Amino acid sequence: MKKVINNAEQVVEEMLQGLVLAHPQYVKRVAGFDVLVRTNSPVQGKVGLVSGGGSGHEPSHGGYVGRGMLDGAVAGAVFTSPTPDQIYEAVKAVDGGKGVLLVIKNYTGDIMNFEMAAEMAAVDGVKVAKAIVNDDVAVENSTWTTGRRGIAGTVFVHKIAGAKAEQGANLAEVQKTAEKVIANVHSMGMALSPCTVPAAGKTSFTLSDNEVEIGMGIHGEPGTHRESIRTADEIAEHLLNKILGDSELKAGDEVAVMVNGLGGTPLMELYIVNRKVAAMLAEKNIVIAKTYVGNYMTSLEMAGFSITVLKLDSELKALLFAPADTPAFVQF
Amino acid sequence: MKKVINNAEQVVEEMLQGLVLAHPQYVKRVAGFDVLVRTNSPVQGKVGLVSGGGSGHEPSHGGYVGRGMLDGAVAGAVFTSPTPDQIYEAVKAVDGGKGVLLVIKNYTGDIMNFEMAAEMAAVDGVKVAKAIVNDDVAVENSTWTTGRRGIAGTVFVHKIAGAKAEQGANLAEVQKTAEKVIANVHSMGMALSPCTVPAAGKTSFTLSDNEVEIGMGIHGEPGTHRESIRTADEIAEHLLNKILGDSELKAGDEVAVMVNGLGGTPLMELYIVNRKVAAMLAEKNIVIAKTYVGNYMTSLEMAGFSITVLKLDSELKALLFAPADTPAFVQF
Amino acid sequence: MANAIAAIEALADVIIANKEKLTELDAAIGDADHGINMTRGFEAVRSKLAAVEQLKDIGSVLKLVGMTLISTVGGASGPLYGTAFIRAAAVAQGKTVIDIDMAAQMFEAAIGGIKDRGKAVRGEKTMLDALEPAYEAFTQEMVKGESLTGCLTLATAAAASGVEYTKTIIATKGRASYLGERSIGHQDPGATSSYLILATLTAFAIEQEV
Amino acid sequence: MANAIAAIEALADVIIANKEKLTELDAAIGDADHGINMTRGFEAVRSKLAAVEQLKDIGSVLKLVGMTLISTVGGASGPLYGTAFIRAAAVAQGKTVIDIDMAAQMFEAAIGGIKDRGKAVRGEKTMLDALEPAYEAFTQEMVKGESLTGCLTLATAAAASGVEYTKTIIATKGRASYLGERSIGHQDPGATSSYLILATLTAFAIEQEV
Ligand SMILES: Nc1ncnc2c1ncn2[C@@H]1O[C@H](COP(=O)(O)OP(=O)(O)O)[C@@H](O)[C@H]1O
Ligand SMILES: Nc1ncnc2c1ncn2[C@@H]1O[C@H](COP(=O)(O)OP(=O)(O)O)[C@@H](O)[C@H]1O
Ligand SMILES: [Mg+2]
Ligand SMILES: [Mg+2]
Ligand SMILES: [Mg+2]
Ligand SMILES: [Mg+2]
Repeated sequence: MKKVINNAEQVVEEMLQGLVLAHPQYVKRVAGFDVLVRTNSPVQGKVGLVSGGGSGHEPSHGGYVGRGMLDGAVAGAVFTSPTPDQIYEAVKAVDGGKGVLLVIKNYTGDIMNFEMAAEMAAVDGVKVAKAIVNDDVAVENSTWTTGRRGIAGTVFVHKIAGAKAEQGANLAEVQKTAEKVIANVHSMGMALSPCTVPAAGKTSFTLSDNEVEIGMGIHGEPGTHRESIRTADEIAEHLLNKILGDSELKAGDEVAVMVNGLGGTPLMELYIVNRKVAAMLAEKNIVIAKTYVGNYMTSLEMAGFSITVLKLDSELKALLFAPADTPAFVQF
Repeated sequence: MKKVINNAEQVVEEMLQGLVLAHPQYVKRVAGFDVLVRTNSPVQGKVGLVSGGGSGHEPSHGGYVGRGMLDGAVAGAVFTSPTPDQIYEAVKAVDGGKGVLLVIKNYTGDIMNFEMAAEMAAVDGVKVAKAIVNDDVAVENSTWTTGRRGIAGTVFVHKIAGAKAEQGANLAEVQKTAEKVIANVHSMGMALSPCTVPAAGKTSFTLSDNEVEIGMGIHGEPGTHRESIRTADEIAEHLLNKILGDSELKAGDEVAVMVNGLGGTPLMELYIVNRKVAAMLAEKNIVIAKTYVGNYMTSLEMAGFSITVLKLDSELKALLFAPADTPAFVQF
Repeated sequence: MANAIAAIEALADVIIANKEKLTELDAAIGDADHGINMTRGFEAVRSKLAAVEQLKDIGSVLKLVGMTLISTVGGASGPLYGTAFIRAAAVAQGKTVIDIDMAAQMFEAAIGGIKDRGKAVRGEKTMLDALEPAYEAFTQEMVKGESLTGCLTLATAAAASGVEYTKTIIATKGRASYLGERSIGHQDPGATSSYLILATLTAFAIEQEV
Repeated sequence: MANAIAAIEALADVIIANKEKLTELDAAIGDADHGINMTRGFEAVRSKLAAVEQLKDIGSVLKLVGMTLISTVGGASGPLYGTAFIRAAAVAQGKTVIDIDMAAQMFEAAIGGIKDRGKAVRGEKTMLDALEPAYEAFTQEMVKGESLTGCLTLATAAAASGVEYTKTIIATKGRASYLGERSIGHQDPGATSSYLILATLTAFAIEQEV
């Protein structure tokens, strides 16, 4: 393991310190907790948005705290859901009287910990609602499984529900908007190489020199299968076809696209992927309203990427285009 | 070599296509050339800013084309300076009558190619000025060498000279501002792992499991020396001390900081580095006016980072804080 | 309380000693952190117990363990084990010794907590596949009149078989469920930590007897 | 013109055949692209020459080569070799055969172009360390009355020694200069490509003679 760190046990703490030192205009720390909130939290009269999860997905989630997106982000240990007490502190710190929406990625651990926090906050009289993101089409959705995982599509939930909250909508409305995003967002990823959780000191899996993992999760969880590496166009086509097969997109629909790097992939490769994605969507007469290419939901230094397609209606589109000002997501 | 590409010979072409498809609101292609310019180029009555260099440094340089930064970016082959004809096309495409500033990183090849382009443009009667960035303190500056390399500090030149041009300054003024940035910006980097130029198919150097390269250039050029990996704090201290030794910073001075990832480094690690950088500057009573943490000037998938410190005066500070709206650099 | 605390310390020792093993099991079908998570939790438990002046009953000890696990482990196992200890604590409230009936009640309450929280049933490749057969073995022996240590010994054996059984089934809960068929052949990390906990408590009880 | 074109084609063959080798030399002290750059350039030259209908003189051929290298090679070597060919083209304008005097003038002009553009002098670990001794050997033999092929042969030998010499010196120009002392022991890629060009032209001239 070769990493620029001081101590594997301290990576989250030191990262949070470094983040606050870098962006004091955006975020402050809730003292004693691994929680970042907007400098002006709680914003009175606005629904608060709290998200979080294991660390290692930077800029998710602390990078999205700011105007037009999140009010608070909770950082768990690397790839491990944060604990209820931490989430509870975030909820209390951002509640401006209109309640708090928890944006949760659909993992057993995340759900249990966020639910326990919600129960704790409810005891204090804070209105709490939940939105569970499950955009990863790699995992089959069946009543017999935990359901689909939440991956990069979560960023669209933050953006759009965040914009809704910023407009002064109430908790139910913000939740409804988040759920509309969730119903319309689909993603799938792949990996070229694993990553190393600092505390583990070694990679959780290995891939041979010409092997890739299709359907890779963002915590090093294995995907649907391994195969020999193919061209960027073939891989993009495979992922996008899976996504399109699961969404009900038709000619004339408008979408937002995200080509998300997992941390170790050069931007050059992400743009090469985007070229194919744009071409395939154009061929189907699906209109791309906006494209994001970059590292939005990462897996430490893993090489690989995911594609996310969000079907837009006029409400979602307007909210997606609304301004946002956070450390990692700025938009006029 | 495991990469998400179609064809090693086509990576620049396909990347440019993917970039334009992703950001049509910001950039358009100069037909037939590897040149991206603002959609509204040439901006009449504004000095044009053109930069460029080898590809593989994304989001440099195409990602910085937009309001408040560059007017045009020229993409060479990976890690290879673009050719004069390409640069010449960029100059012609962005000249709005007030002349064009070329922002050049100090490499023999870049300088020669940009100079030839400047000569060609001068024949056409376009006023062209140059600013040569040489921020890398790893390389000793002596009359017997090519001089210092241009690395991540270049982004500050784009930002600040870009803001100056946006304000309507004339060519000499924009050049003077760029040169002021150059005189006040210092950087140094290190690498944990090499990268692979697609056309080469293999890494240009290797590092053993616990070895790092200090003073690494952004094209895989060797740095000052190799050593066993140390803690993030120790590495950051070494680089920052070199930088501080070369700049004339004193207590009370204001600076901008950039902790730049080389492409394969998790954001988590960059923030851990920033924590140390901020602490060291605070200890010396040097005031950090603004910090940027992320992948600004990369070397494909290389793991490693650089630190850049820019000494600000009131002019540079105001220009740094001015809004910018480009694919990879957005600031209110 | 010395006994209860010593038992928890024994648990902590075993979990921490098995950090690598549990993490490796999780690497195969999850996200390679189960041992790390549990170790973080039990290290916190260890220092909390050392710091707390006087715990007046077994309930207080177990509640402290549960709260500490909840606030330090994270992931799926944190809320699950945390809830289990807190439910067991409720049974042991005010108690300073554990008899066999109470042990059975605590065991049942703990499993109930895991099921309430995780909404899993046996056969889904989770800790329940170790714990439920263990509980059944325990009560089966108990009605036959076995001693506490005897019941625990057979419960531990059943948990061990349960762990083996997890190798043969598809995961349908937790992170391993994303793997579908590919989860077959791999042993569940949570079932393994459950077995370790039970085995340690059993060994501890036997030691106390002699 | 067939001859001039055939000579350029021979150059292209050799450069392309040495792509890996030149790139490896550049990996040690530069950015691992010299062979890639030169190959990209000479592949373009090859297809340009094939496409152009009728080039009326040697000057036109060399100008096309120079322009093509400038617009396709990039890096340091593109402007340098490009300028060299364009300067040589100026000497050969309107000419359809090359005599020894013209060859010397072309050689001198080419080196002059490289020096104007790159502002390097001999001893800085660049292509000049192959080309300048080669030019000196050429003129030295020429005044002695040697034939063109004789002069070229000795020039090539001098270039080869020049390449060897680059191993012993510190680079002070180009990307290798960042290395300082660490550049010692490594052979300069640009000097190597210069040697290859010269050696190929020499072999070509000898072949024409027989
Ligand atoms: N719904 C559930 N009910 C019971 N146990 C579960 C459930 N989900 C997961 N587990 C257990 O948790 C273990 C994984 O714990 P851990 O790795 O610490 O958390 P995470 O999966 O969040 O990384 C699994 O091996 C499994 O035994
Ligand atoms: N100023 C200069 N004058 C003459 N030759 C030079 C100069 N700078 C570099 N070179 C030559 O160029 C070669 C490198 O070419 P190449 O690798 O294609 O370009 P780059 O260094 O831009 O990657 C060096 O080996 C050296 O011989
Ligand atoms: Mg986990
Ligand atoms: Mg180069
Ligand atoms: Mg796990
Ligand atoms: Mg080179």
